[in-house]
Amino acid sequence: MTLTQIVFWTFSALAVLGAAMCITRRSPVASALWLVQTLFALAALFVVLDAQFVAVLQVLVYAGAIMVLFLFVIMLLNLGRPGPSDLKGPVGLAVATLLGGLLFFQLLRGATPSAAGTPAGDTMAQLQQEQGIVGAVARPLFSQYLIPFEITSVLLLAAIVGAVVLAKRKL
Amino acid sequence: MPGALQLLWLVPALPLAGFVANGLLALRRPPAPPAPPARRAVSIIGVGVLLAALALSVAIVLAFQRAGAAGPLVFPYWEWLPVGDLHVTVALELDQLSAVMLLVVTGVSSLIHLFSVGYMGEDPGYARYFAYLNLFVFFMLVLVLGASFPVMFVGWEGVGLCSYLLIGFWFNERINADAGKKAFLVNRIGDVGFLVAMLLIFAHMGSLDFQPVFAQAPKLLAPGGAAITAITLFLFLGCTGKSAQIPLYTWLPDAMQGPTPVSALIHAATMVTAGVYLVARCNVLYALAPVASAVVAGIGALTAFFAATIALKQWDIKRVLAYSTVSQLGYMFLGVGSGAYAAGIFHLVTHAFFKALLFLGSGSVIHALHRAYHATHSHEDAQDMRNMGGLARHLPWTSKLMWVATLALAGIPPFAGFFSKDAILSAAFSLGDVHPLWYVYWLLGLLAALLTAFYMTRLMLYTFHGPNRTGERESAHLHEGPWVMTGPLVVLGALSVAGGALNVPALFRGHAWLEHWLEPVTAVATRLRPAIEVPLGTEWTLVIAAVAVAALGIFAALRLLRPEELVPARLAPAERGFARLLWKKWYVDEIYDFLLVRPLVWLSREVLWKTIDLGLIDGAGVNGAARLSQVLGWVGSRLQTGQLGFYVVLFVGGVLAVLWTAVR
Amino acid sequence: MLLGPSLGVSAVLFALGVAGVLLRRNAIVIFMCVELMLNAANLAFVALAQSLGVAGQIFVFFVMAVAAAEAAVGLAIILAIYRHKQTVDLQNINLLKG
Amino acid sequence: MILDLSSSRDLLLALLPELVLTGWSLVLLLVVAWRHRTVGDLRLTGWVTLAALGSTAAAVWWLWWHTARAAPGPVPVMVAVDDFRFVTDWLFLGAAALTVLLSFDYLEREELLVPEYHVLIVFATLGMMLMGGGEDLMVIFLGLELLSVAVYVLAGINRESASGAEAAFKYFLLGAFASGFLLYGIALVYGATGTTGLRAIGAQIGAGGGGGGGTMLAIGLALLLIGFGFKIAAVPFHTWAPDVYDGSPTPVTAYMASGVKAAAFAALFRVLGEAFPAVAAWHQIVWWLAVATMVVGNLIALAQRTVKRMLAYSSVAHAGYLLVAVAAGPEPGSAAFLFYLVAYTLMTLGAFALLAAKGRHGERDVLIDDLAGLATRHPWLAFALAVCMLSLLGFPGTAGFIGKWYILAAATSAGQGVLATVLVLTSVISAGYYLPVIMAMYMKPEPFAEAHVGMRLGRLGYAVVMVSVAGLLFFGVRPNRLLDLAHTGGVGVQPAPGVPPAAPAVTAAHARTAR
Amino acid sequence: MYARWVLTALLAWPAVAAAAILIAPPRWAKHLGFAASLIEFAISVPLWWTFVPSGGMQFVCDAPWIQVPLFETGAPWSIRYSVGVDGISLFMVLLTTLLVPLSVLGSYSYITTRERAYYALLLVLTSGMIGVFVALDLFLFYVMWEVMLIPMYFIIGVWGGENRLYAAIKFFIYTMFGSLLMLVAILVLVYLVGQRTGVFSFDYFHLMRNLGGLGPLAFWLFAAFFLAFAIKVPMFPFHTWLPDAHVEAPTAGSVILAGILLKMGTYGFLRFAMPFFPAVALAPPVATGVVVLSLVGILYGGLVAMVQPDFKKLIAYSSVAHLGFVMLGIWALTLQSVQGALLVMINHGISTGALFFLVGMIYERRHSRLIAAYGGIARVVPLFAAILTFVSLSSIGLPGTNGFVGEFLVLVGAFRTHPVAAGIAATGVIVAAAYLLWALQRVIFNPLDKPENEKLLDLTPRELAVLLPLVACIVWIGVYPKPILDRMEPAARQFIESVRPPGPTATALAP
Repeated sequence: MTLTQIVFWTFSALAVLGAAMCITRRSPVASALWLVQTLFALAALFVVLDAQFVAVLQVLVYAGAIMVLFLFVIMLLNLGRPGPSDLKGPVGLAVATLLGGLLFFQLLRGATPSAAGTPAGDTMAQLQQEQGIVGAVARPLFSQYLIPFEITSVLLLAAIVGAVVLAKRKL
Repeated sequence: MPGALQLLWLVPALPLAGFVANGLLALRRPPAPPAPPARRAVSIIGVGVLLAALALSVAIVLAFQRAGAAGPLVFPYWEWLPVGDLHVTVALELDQLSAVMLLVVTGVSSLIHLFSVGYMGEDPGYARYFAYLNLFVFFMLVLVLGASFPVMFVGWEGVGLCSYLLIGFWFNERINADAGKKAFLVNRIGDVGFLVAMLLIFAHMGSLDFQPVFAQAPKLLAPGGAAITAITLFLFLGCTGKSAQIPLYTWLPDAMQGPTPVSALIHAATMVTAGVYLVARCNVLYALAPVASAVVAGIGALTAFFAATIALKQWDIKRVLAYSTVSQLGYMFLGVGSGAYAAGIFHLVTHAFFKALLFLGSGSVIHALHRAYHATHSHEDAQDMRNMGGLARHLPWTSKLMWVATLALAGIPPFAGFFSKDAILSAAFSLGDVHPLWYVYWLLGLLAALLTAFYMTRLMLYTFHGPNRTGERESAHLHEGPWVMTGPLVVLGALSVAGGALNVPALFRGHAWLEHWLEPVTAVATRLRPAIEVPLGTEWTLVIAAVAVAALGIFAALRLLRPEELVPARLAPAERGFARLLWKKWYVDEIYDFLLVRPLVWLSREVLWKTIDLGLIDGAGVNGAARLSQVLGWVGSRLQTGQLGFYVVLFVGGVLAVLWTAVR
Repeated sequence: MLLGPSLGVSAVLFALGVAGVLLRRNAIVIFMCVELMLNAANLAFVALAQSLGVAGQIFVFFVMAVAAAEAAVGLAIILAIYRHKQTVDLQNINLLKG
Repeated sequence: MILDLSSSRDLLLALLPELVLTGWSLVLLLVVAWRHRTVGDLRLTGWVTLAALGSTAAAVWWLWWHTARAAPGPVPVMVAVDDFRFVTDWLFLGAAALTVLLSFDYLEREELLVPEYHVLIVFATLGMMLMGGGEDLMVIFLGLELLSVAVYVLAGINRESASGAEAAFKYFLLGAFASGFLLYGIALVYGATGTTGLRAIGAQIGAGGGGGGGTMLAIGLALLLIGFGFKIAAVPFHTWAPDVYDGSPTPVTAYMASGVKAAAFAALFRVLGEAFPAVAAWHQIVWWLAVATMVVGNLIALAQRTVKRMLAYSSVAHAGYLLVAVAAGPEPGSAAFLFYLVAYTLMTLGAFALLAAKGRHGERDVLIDDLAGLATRHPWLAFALAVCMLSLLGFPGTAGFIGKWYILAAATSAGQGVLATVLVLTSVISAGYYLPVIMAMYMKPEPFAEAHVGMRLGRLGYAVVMVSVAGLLFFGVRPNRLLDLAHTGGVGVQPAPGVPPAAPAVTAAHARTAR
Repeated sequence: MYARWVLTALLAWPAVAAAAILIAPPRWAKHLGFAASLIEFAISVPLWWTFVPSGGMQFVCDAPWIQVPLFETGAPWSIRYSVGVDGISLFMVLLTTLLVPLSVLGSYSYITTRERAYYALLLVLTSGMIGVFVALDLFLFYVMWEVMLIPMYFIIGVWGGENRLYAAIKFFIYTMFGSLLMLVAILVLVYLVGQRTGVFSFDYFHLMRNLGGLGPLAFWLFAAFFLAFAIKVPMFPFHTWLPDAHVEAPTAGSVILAGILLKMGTYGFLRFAMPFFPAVALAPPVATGVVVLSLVGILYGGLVAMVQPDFKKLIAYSSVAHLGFVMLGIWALTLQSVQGALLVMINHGISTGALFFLVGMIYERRHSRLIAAYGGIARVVPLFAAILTFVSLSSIGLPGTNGFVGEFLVLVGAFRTHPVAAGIAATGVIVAAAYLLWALQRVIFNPLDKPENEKLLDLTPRELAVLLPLVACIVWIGVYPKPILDRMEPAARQFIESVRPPGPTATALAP
């Protein structure tokens, strides 16, 4: 087993563990923190998978911004204190396990690499060698994918407006 | 062609015009007691058109005779149902047979119209009555003159309609309305037979006109085959309805609810004989169908006997006559069934005379009683013989004339009935050689003659002789009706006496005029089915037997019955035993009611309507589907719990289903 | 190449996210589980991008933006519902039904 | 006009409508920033919004008039330049405009002095346009998110209303959940084909000999369908729709039922038509979704007593009818879909406009029986509502009938006889809830004298209703122009990777000369 | 000129007049309605003379309507405004234009609320009905078929009796259920024919020429048409909407329902279902089934009618029986039976229409349709009683009235191909007599034992004006139906030939 593989499996395990804990912890705060672990682990996996830039973003945007927002709201709503669990009862658990399990097997059938498409051109590693880690992503982002990129900006603007409309104390 | 013949259409048209005129008068408001001028107008129109029609008929028949046409004369007027190969033309036909019927119908009708002027004079529905009566004559004339089955069927059903209307003339009495409806319905059952027979005829012979059908029948249809037998039997089903034969006779006694002149005209003299006329008209067909003929004769004989038994124990004077009519119609069928078409028609004619006379006589009696009760404000039954007795003193003319009719009916020579009845019985007997069954028919006929003599004598005894049971005060008001009523009686009496002269057989050195007159009509049938000659001695024996039987009946009645022991109807004890069985008419009405009417109504209401229609189709099917949709919708809306958690479960379930479908 | 294992892990994470949504009643935690699902998708994108080209990585970039936008609006909505109900428990949010 | 999308001028031209609308959204934001206190401010933003929508429509018209088409080239096309996009754009803009018109009085009456409302409408419309025009799964996904984010907020725009908040909440949570599936589906499709461009995917699948991608593609496609199925409220992913429609302010509901659904369908058609014509798997899925949606939607609607919820379920049912058009194949289906959507938008908006006039505070409590006797009090309103109901029912003489008929024709010509039969049978069920509305208005007496006193429709509301009814009746009798338009629009999503790019232009030009 | 525009005028005029009524003052409504319908009648009358009884469509007017650009073929689906009449539809049109003015006149005192809407709807209904009978384009036919549903729905639902809402929605959904399936069948038909010929047209004659060889699909298509028409006829067991609709509808509604709407079903069989799918229609199981259902209709309808306590319901069920004769006649497929069926259609419209008028008139006086509420009223309303009796007799097929002519022809014709069935059907006339005479007895005969009936008023001149034309028709058709028979014969012949092309099997048709 190569080092890459060791790292991959380690962080995979951490990610799955975090996810599992996230969905089973009674306290929302605990769930959030376990989710953060998963996000970090994913960032590590991204690095392993030749996506260093995305990994950085993952840490910055997800773990840094989004999850903080979550925690902030949890605190704001005063949900951090121990209270009755929001987990569903045994029936809920059974349903969740069953459906989740079935879904997993279905997805697994689809997520087989043998079915994956043939590489279109260069692999990521080659691109990064040619254009650098950031450049490999940035160049297409601002040429080929300019339109989606701009849409993203409008999307964020809309989200801001929406959040303000909903959350502002007085309009 | 002589001019009078061209006016044949006018014969039915005159009564029709009378109907229209009187009908419009009848619809004027207010209907209650018509003013004398109006009544006079109605009488003039109603009777006038009939007298004109009679005169015209006589002229036409004379012209016909003078013309000496061998075949029938057909007068087409307009195409009625020209569809493809079906050509029904509105056409009238005059031949020897219809000429006889024409005269009988217009003649008897005229007399009875005249009688009605007196009898119905004070009825608020006077105009309506004459309208109906005129309409009846119109339809009856169409029936006898029609040149094809459909045209005849118009008259056939039309007379049924008029019978319905006239039976229920006093419609505000439930029993009258019931009787009318019953008459129509039972007639309709028979009419379906007629209808189906028409369908068969058209299917087999491609035409519905009399002439082609009768001309083609011997060629197209195998004698005694299934087709001809079916046709004739279905036709006869029609006859049993119209002419009140077993099993459809039950309406006729009930029909006595109508005004008495109506009973005389429709339910004795004309309409009910339509069946006989039909069989005689279709003599070719019946001659081809021996089995059917035997059935006709058998039913006739049986009816003759059966109805006579019932007549023995009836108290209502008109009901006695009604059953007597049924019985005599049976005779006629026995005659035509035996192949003696002329004899059947002969009896039809004589019967029209004496039975009309009997009915009108009874009408005269009822009229008298009715007036008497009316004068004293009593509410007794004016038709129950137990309320009569000794009326000969008050109604001498009526009494005498009715005796004449009774003797004619009983078959006492030389009255009309003797000749016609004798001809029928000997025709039936003569066929005994072919099959012994005919002897049975003959015997039944003979027994019926015995019973006829008995019940008629009983009727006369109870009505006109012995003590009067009408009541002390009422008897003072009993007297003969006006001349318009007695006049027709006299005429009919004369005809009852002399009617036999129409067809005095060779046995009595007569010329059998009617038989010869009808020969052109019956020629083919006679050829197909030659009459069997009976030895002279046998013939005489038969005559003597018949007369003896009739005399025996009269004698027995005179000896056995005790008019002086009767008590008025309201005091009379209930009948018991066999008498009750007869009085209740063998319970046939009740049996029909129990076996047919009630089950059918029950089936329709409870099963077909409430269970199948409302319950199954509408309830379970239509509304059930609607309700099922609503219930499903309600269940579905219960699934919309508002709980997001549940929605997610549904969602994921859907996801799994979709994925499973995608990669099966 | 770790494509197969990566896709497997992403499937696990996605299923876990869905299971979490199924299992929880707290709106915020459910939303976190949704984020988990998005991340699972991201993992798949990245893993696929390794051999298929840069589009996958760019997609991840956009998904992050979407997640941020959704988080902003979503949390505002959760605040709004909390203002009305004083709870974010799904069980108690069933005014609309039927 | 052939646009070379690799040159930025042409790219800007191709994106002209979107750019115009975005620009107006910024203007609007500025206006809102300065003027957001009074009713007058609200009206101002409303008119500005209408101007924005109108000028965008004009921009679309400009492109359409010049038969703008994208030149074939190496550059992956992100936004399609074809008639399908233009027609759907008009549809979205029209729905938005009618919604805005409807909102003037409504917002004032409900005292919702939130001018951002209009901004959000504009953003949502922009998202729709991107969905209808997106040639790349990325664009479609982002458009969908833009639309969703705006509409989540619109649903809960009434902050005083608990039901509004709950509607937004449910919509958001389930919407985000569904987005996850959609995204994962995109990932798998990307994995299977190596691209996210629709035409490229189609080409890739075609090149792969049909079976290309196999399971991964199938699962990915299935997940895509689930994501879209959620947006169009296909059973069993419909559960949000009744609740959200019920809880949202009525104009927003109208907008959701018409515009949002239209956008999702447009994207679905484009995806299926351009990317997956060669994949058989979706036929069966769509078939079942259509049947389930028609049956469940109609049946549950039958059990509703309030008008709003009834209309919500009826909207689910209509999604089922549109799914029949999808099942008929993108080729005949998209034309039928375009026509039907026009009719459906008109009748839905008309019905909701009248509901908004009748109710108060979210209109959630207006029972069908509350309309009793409306015909005697307000004959014209009753007539309008009756026309809308008959059109929803698909009754001849209304555009709803022509639309339904077109779908049926598409389905039968695609050999989907059973589906057509299910459609008509469920339509019969739908008579069971549309007719009671008419019945209440015309055949029941007013429950009490003042039953309809408060009912008032502003001038602009009247305009909406009049436009709707007039459109429904006109297109019910003379649908010719609209049918042509729908047809040329439908040509846009035909699966023809091998067809030279000039071909559609010729068809469109031909169609235009025919006019 | 007349020939080209008359049908269009007949279609458009009522709609225009309806619009005029809606904006005119309410108190003019009924007079305007009557005038408009009389003008409609006047427009239609010359059809009688100008019609050439030689078969084929006449007064044809044809114009393009909708072109649907479809689909992969590129050939558009063409929908045309195409109208015309032949010997079958001519009389349906004339019957419509005759009954409508009478219905309007008969509603004068019955309708007291929302008169404008009522008369406008009645006129719109007229347009729809005419449209159904003259349409030669299946799309147009379908549109008209459904269009007349709405006015009828309103007429029942707004001006009907107590249970009107239920009856109205039942009527609507029942009809729609069948007709929508028919729509699908029409589309499939057009598509299949279009695929074969390259012309996607709803044109009747185009479809007629190019049908055939549909294989097993033909059965399902026929079934869809059959269901739509059988519901409308109505055939047992699809008849249960009828009693409710008839009973709850106002008088004019009942008259038009019975007089014209039911004929649309049988007309559909004659025009579409049978000529399109002769092989299916004449396949032994189908033909036997239809004949059996017709017989069931005749007997069952009659027996159920017999026990109805409600006069209108009785007439409604009697319609089931009468239409059974029509179906039998159509399926028997001989010249006599088909012409008989056509005549029964006309006769039923006249006689049953008159019966409904009469019941409506007495209902206006006493506000009860229950037979038990009456009795003996012939004494107080002799004119009413006379006409009721006369019309009843025509309804039970008394010779000399129109009823007999039709039924007799049906039986004669049917007997050649289905002798047993014809024999059984003949017994239907007994049942008919039973239910009508029994009802008649309980209404106008029997003792006058209800004091509230003693003051009933007899028919007014207006009511007489409504009834007398019908009475005249009853006599006329009963006595001299030749002009009608002549005009319909070529069309009937053509119908038979289109279903069963002349050949060795058609010997029964020989003139």
